[in-house]
Amino acid sequence: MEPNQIGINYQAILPETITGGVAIIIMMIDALSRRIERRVAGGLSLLGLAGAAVSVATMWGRNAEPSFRGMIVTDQFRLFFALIFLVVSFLIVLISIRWIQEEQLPTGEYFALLMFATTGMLFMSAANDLVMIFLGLEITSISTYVLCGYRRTDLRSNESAMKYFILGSFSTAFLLYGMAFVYGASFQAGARPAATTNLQLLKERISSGALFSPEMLFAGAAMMIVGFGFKVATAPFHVWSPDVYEGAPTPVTAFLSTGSKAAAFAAFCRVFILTLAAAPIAESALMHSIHSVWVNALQVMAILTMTLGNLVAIVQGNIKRMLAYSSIAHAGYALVGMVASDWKAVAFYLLSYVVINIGAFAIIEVFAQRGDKRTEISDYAGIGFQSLGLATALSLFLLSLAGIPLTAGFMAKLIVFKSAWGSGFHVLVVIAVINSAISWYYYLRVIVAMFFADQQPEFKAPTLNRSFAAALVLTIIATLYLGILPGRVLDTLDRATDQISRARK
Amino acid sequence: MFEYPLAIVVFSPLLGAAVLGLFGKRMSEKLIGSIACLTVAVSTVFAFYAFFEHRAGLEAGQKFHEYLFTWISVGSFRADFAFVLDSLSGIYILFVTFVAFWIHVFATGYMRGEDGYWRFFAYLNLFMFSMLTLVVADNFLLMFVGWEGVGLCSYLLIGYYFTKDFANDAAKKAFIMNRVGDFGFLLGVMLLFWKAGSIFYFDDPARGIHGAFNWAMAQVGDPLSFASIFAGGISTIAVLLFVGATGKSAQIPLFVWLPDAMAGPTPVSALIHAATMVTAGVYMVSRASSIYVKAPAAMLIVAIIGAGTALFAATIGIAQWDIKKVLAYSTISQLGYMFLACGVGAFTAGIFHVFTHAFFKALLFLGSGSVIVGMHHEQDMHRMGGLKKYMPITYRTMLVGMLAISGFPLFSGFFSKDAILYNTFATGILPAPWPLLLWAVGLLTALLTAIYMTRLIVLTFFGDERFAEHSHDAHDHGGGKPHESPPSMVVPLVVLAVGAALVGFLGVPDAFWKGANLNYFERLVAPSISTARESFVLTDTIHASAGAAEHSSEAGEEIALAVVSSVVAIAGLALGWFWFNRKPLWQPPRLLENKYYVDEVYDETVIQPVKQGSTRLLWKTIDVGLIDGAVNGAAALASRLGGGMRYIQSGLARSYVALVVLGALVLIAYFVIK
Amino acid sequence: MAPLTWYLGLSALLFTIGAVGVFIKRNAITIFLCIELMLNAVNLALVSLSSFFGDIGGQLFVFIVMTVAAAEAAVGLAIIISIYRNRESLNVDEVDNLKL
Amino acid sequence: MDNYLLTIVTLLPLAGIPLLLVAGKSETTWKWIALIVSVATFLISLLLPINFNSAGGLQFQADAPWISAFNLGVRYHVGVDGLSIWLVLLTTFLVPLALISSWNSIHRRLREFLIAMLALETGMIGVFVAMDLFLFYIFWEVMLVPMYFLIGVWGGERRIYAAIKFVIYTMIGSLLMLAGIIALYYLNGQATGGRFTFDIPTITENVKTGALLISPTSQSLLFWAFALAFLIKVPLFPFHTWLPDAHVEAPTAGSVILAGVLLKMGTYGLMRFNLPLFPVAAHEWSVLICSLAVVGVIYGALVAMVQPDLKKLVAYSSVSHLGLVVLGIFSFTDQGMQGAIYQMLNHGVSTGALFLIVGMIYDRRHTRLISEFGGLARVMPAYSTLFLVVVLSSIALPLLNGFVGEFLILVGTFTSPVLPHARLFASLASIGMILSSVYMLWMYQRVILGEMKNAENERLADLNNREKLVLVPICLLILWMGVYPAVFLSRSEQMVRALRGRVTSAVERPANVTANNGIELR
Amino acid sequence: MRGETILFVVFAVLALVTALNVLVQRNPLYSALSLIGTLASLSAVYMTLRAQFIAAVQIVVYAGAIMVLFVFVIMLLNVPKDQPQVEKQKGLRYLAIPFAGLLIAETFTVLQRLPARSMPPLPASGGDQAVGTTWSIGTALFTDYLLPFEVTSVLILMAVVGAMVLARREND
Repeated sequence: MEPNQIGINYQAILPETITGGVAIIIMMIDALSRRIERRVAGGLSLLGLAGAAVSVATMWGRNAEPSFRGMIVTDQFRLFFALIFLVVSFLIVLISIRWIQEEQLPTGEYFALLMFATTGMLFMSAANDLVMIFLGLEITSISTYVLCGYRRTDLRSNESAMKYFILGSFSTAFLLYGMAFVYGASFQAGARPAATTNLQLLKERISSGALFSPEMLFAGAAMMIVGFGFKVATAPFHVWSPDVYEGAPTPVTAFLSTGSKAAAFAAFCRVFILTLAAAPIAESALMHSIHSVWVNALQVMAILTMTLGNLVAIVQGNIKRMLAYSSIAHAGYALVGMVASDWKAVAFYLLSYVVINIGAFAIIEVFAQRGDKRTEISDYAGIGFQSLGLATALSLFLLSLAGIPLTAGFMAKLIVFKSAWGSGFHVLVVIAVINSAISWYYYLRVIVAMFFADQQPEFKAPTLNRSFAAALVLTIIATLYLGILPGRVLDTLDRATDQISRARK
Repeated sequence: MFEYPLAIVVFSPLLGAAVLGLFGKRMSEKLIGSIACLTVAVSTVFAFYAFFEHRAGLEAGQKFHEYLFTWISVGSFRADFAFVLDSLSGIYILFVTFVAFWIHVFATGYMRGEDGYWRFFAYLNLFMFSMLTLVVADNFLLMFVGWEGVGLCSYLLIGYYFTKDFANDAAKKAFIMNRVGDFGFLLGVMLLFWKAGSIFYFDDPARGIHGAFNWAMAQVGDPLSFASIFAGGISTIAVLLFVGATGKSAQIPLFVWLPDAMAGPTPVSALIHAATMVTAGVYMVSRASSIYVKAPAAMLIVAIIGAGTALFAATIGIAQWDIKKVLAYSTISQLGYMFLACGVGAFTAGIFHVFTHAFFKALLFLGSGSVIVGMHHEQDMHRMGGLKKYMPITYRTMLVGMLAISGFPLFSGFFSKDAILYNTFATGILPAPWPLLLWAVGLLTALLTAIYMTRLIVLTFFGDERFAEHSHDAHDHGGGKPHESPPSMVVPLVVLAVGAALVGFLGVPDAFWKGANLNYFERLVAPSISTARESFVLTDTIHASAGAAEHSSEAGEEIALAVVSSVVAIAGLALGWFWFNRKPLWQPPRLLENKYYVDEVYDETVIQPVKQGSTRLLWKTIDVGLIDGAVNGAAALASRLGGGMRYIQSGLARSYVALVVLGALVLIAYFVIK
Repeated sequence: MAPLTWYLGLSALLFTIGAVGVFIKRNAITIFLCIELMLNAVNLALVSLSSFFGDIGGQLFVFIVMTVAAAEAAVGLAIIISIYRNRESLNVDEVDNLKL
Repeated sequence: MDNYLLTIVTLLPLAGIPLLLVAGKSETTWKWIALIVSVATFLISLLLPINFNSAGGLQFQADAPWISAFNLGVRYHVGVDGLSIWLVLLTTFLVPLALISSWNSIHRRLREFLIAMLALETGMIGVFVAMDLFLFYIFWEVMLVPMYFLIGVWGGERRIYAAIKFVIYTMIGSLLMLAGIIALYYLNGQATGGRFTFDIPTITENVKTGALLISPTSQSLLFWAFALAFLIKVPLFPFHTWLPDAHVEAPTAGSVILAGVLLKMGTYGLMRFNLPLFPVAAHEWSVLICSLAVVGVIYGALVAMVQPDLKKLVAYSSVSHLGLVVLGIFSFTDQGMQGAIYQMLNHGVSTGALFLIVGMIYDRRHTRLISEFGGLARVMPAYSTLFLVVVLSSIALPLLNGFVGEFLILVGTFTSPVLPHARLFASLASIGMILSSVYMLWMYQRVILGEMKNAENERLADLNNREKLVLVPICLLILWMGVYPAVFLSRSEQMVRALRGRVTSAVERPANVTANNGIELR
Repeated sequence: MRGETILFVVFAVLALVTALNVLVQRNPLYSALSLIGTLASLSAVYMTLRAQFIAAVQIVVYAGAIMVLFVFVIMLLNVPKDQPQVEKQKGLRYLAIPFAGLLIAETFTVLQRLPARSMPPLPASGGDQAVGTTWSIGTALFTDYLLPFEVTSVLILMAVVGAMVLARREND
């Protein structure tokens, strides 16, 4: 068989190749020179991520191209999400360079795993087949299991890794079972192939209405929601996240709450919005039915997620845990966008969210000091004016998470709510809005502690290195840029296409 | 000659007030006094100028407008800063400026050496500005400016001794009571605007203004019924305006502030709380006579309140020991008389009484002030007596005032009071029992008036020198014998005494001399006063057109009634003379001495409930407890919910797994069953 | 030849047993074994569907799942080892410092 | 120039922030920078009323596309009309005064304080000039942050509680408004065939022409989505409990701004959005809102009467006064609405001044309890005099500013042809005038008059020149606005007439109301 | 074909029993051994499905490699038997029955509605190219599933790195 028949297209997997390759190179340098310099590892990672970003950028504007026999597809959906992931990893690398030295943890493996995770995430957004989604998800998950337990001697880190691992693989089993059901449902006698895990084919088959078993499709979809819902941490599948986020090393928490969440959303959107969603007209009753069912389910989950996240965040004393609940709530807002079946809104939401959240976690990381010692909100009492710059930046991020206008958080919420309202989910929007109001309370609590409470004598303002400062500046700029001048990004997104329906195997 | 004489009349005192207020602190007392008196003198001169310049026109009922600028103009609502001169406002500015000038002169002496001398005259000048604005305003809103302005100045002047709590309380009470009345006044104005579309009195084609009075004249009058008051028509307007008058003119039920207002310096009492401000209510009702004549129910209310207040206050007056309090209740009582006149349709008689009252009551107050100064700031009549020989001029002038207020024949009060009593008796607008009843009340009041005034004179100037019994405190102005007051105080007394004796002759009833037009006052004011509609014919002397045939019999009746009231007045004087010469310290009934406990009743039924209710119910219970409780409760509920939900997070991986399974089960069930 | 339903039924039963095992067993390794059981249940479903449909895709999927299971096993056991080093215990109920 | 004027006025205060950041370590320099910037803003903003055309509508407009993606159609559109022009002026007038007043009372974090004040000024001006719903919302929210910090960092004992309460209260309302904004955006887009926009004049025009005809039910929902935000801000009874706390805890400058400007945003919003956009609903709910307003007038006054704390007293008096403003707005008459606008300014000036006055005494004695004072007139005559002027203004003495506003509101309400029970409302609201004199004079008496009972007050210094510089202009303004209001009223006349016309014509269009046609929320 | 059915039934029962035994055993070692039994039974079941390759891999990779790893770790850690068995939230075990019941009920509801389907006949060209043979797997693996196959290598590499970094001793 000729290569082009197999659909080999190396350029299509160039970003993944670069990040994966960088991971391998780092490992090799580490192995050969016994100990890799953190700057080298970090620098290589940044270089790799930048290279990947460039390759993603060069792919922009091309029509949807499935490659590798439809295993992946290069559409703007993929590329936009890929950029989000690359941004996440870039920032995480920047904030990790300081941290990894301070904690004196193995350097090479850390960056390598981070790059592997990035590779997995990139595959998740590129995937056009359930197999690829599963693989990407597993690469990301397994590397993050390890990263959670990266501070091996720390009990909290251990616990975090174990819980994440048990619950993660458990939910993966559900996801897989769901995929199996969908595969089973997709059978069409006499067709080539007879049954499929390819998303485009699935969509066509569901649209045509001739399925082996609609029931299996529904059950499979439900189980996939369990799996994806777990990864994005929506109620009631969110339970792992507060514990894991709290226990994991802070940069890893940042990565978990942004990168792996965004990747899961990418896959979630790919499967549900792009595959299982009905166009307004000319679709089979089956498609309409599955669409409305999952939308209803997600609607309930979104409400549960937002409400639970926000309410429980109110009573938290640990800032990482509070932000964990906050990120649950944010998953809820993003779900609102999913309910509206508008992946662009979700994508913009995630882009804004990851930037802000990484910024917030970055600062929490420096404040936490070695071994995550100072992560209670009470530790933040009065540090606002002792470390004015960092505290102001943290305030900015928190307010942005709360949704103050002129920052990314507001634009993100606006776009999502607008989208949902436009699709007729008025009650959902109102509930989301009330939730936003509640969320102000706990974000403000941190600001209250930092600025309004009495100062702490023993607090020493942390020193920053250049890479960290760069990360901070980037996140601040991005937060404001997306809030004040979101036009370019939104325009790009607005014109972006997901040509899954046009792409053919 | 002068295009804006009224403006000069009004603004001259304002200028004085501004100068004194801004720079007075650094001025000498002499300069301050001069500025204050001069500005009022200017007002007085221009008031006379304006009046006599237009006298013929005024007598003919013409109105002279002075437009300064448009104050508020929104939509159809318009209120100008503009003045109007007609015979009513003309006569008012005459005696207001004249009396005020002499009171200012008196005050320069009386207030000598007081802290804040400049402040006092600044306020006094400001008061003049407000009062004159009130009088010459050409619309109700500008009148309200003066109306509130005099209230403010009254507040400031009552509270002049601001370190004294009773003075502050009195000041506040005065202002708030007035505000209660203003509430009615404003509603009346608004209702008038709603119905008439204008708050101007008269048409002024030059400005394209339609007057509310012309609207009122064109209305069919309301019937004399209780319901008409609440019908939202012209009767309602009249009653609401009258509520304002009860506040300003201290009528039942809002009269309680006036006796307390005596906490201010005596010239203030003379000027504001006797001669001018308190008569503003009468002025306003007379001004709005076009409205009242269409509202018989309101008229009846005015009459009843007036007569009731007259009697009520007179009974209290008998039992007071503070010399100024006696005069204060006397003022309330006399104001009641004036309203009685208005209520029976005899607006001119009411205004005439205002006019004469201004002289004799100012005189009496200034006299009392002279006594107080002479007695080294003693006001209690328990400690007076026998002052005749120490203060001869004061004694004589006050005697004139006493005779005038008691209605001793041929003194000014005799004519004005007589006009009221006669018109009450003869009014044709009230149904049967009322004229007689009101007349009887008026007569009884006249008797009481004579008695308590005699009591005042006797207790002060006759009998034993009781002040010797009480040794003054050493620091109290040095003590010593009573003495006559300085010329700056005595001269005004004399001037006013002359006035009090003679001004009554401006309004001698025509009936006294067959065919003569004796009642100049009547003829002057009448064109500014509205006449009633046909079915509402007044049988008083306002109507020259009432018919010659009836005239002779009415004239006889009028003379007879005059004789009756003269007899009553003299009887009262005699009674008082004999009784109080024998028992100067006769203990009056406690009920009267304590003013029927009205203050206490108000305190118990209004003030305390409002205060306690606001504190306990509104603030502590509703605001803090209920509303804030709900707010904080919602917050607490949120965190309690959060606190409850956090127990989902038990920390046990296995329970998380179970929860995931549960979620999956529900989800699958929904998807399968859907 | 047993019908497809039987195979899928067996798969469902095994999956259920695995799922239940995860939340009733306390030994971390046993829990892990149960997860492996669940994966095998999925594999069974995929293989049976693949065979009955005559489509090789399912079996390829199984092939991938097995690889993933192997990788997961390696990492999972490493986690268990590292946690055992710190705690000297494999009981997951004792690992509940992070909560609420 | 005219196009940039508003932008300059809006952003100039913000330009002071970088200056402050690079201005070295001298506190005096910082203060002067902030003061000069704010005074410059005020002076420039004076050009607005000078060049304002009373007959014209929206003026000094600047309009540029901002975000067009996602059909958002967000524009940077600013402009002033008769409603907002004076509120802008009020803001630029009060901020310098607030800065001067706190010249020596901020002892820590001065630079940050000044930054917060300047940022706040930009936010407030922005709210009034924004002519795009999106832009409006941005300013509306962003302004919260500096205010939050002002209360939280420089506030009193319970500042944290007050600050959080302030923000959360406001947030609940404004986020619902966000939902309302989105809904309106969609309705307008649907009605105009996909021309999605947030532009306020455009949407208002569409409502007026009938191009955007919203069904009564939907109008009611949207009306409340907007109204709740505004009524909380006003604050109308029973949404007022954040106010006493915020006022009491805020530093003087914060209280001045809070009372002087922030509360006006609520009433401004009602007039800018609720009336013109949802006239039928506004009419339908007017009885409820007016009832609450009247309750607020009386209730606020009664509760103010018994407050032991000066600031709380003033805070509750604001509840009372603002209730009157709301009443005026919902009277749907020229007089009522003009009066409401005027009363907004009056309240800004008078209550701002009251807070300044309380602040001055607080700076000296560090207490605000009325019972701590008494007899100050003897040692502080100038203070007492200016205080009295402000008190009188607050109790609406004629020839002072308060009267014009209150009377217009009352007369407008009384004569309203469309508001049900108008007479009753006006009569009840008039009681507020009695009560205001009760609590104000009582307070004045207890603080200023009487014997000096507390020895600590013996040596209190009278006002210094700086403080006089703050209060005298205010008192002059009070007098000017009371004697010659035409300057102010004439500029808002055209706008009010148009607004009243919109409401009344919509109400009198019964066919539309009864037929229940118009766009529904989906 | 009856023979295959019998085989299926036998091994299905065996798989179920051993699977349940995984839960019943308290010692993880026995659980692991029991699971190996399950895996082997499933391998046999795969044979009945004509999935020879998968059946082989099941034995070689799963039972052979993965489970050995498990057993190895269990032996390595050598958890003392007398460790106190802490059990929090005892109620969880009572959820087992209802949850299991519900899950089974739900899946069986779905399965019960499946259309009947019999295994397709072997292609005429010969059994060695039928679905499930090594040929078919290999062909698909290097055509359709080329990318997943390659990506798997990344996964494995990463797992190695991860396992190494976690499991090695501190002083490394």
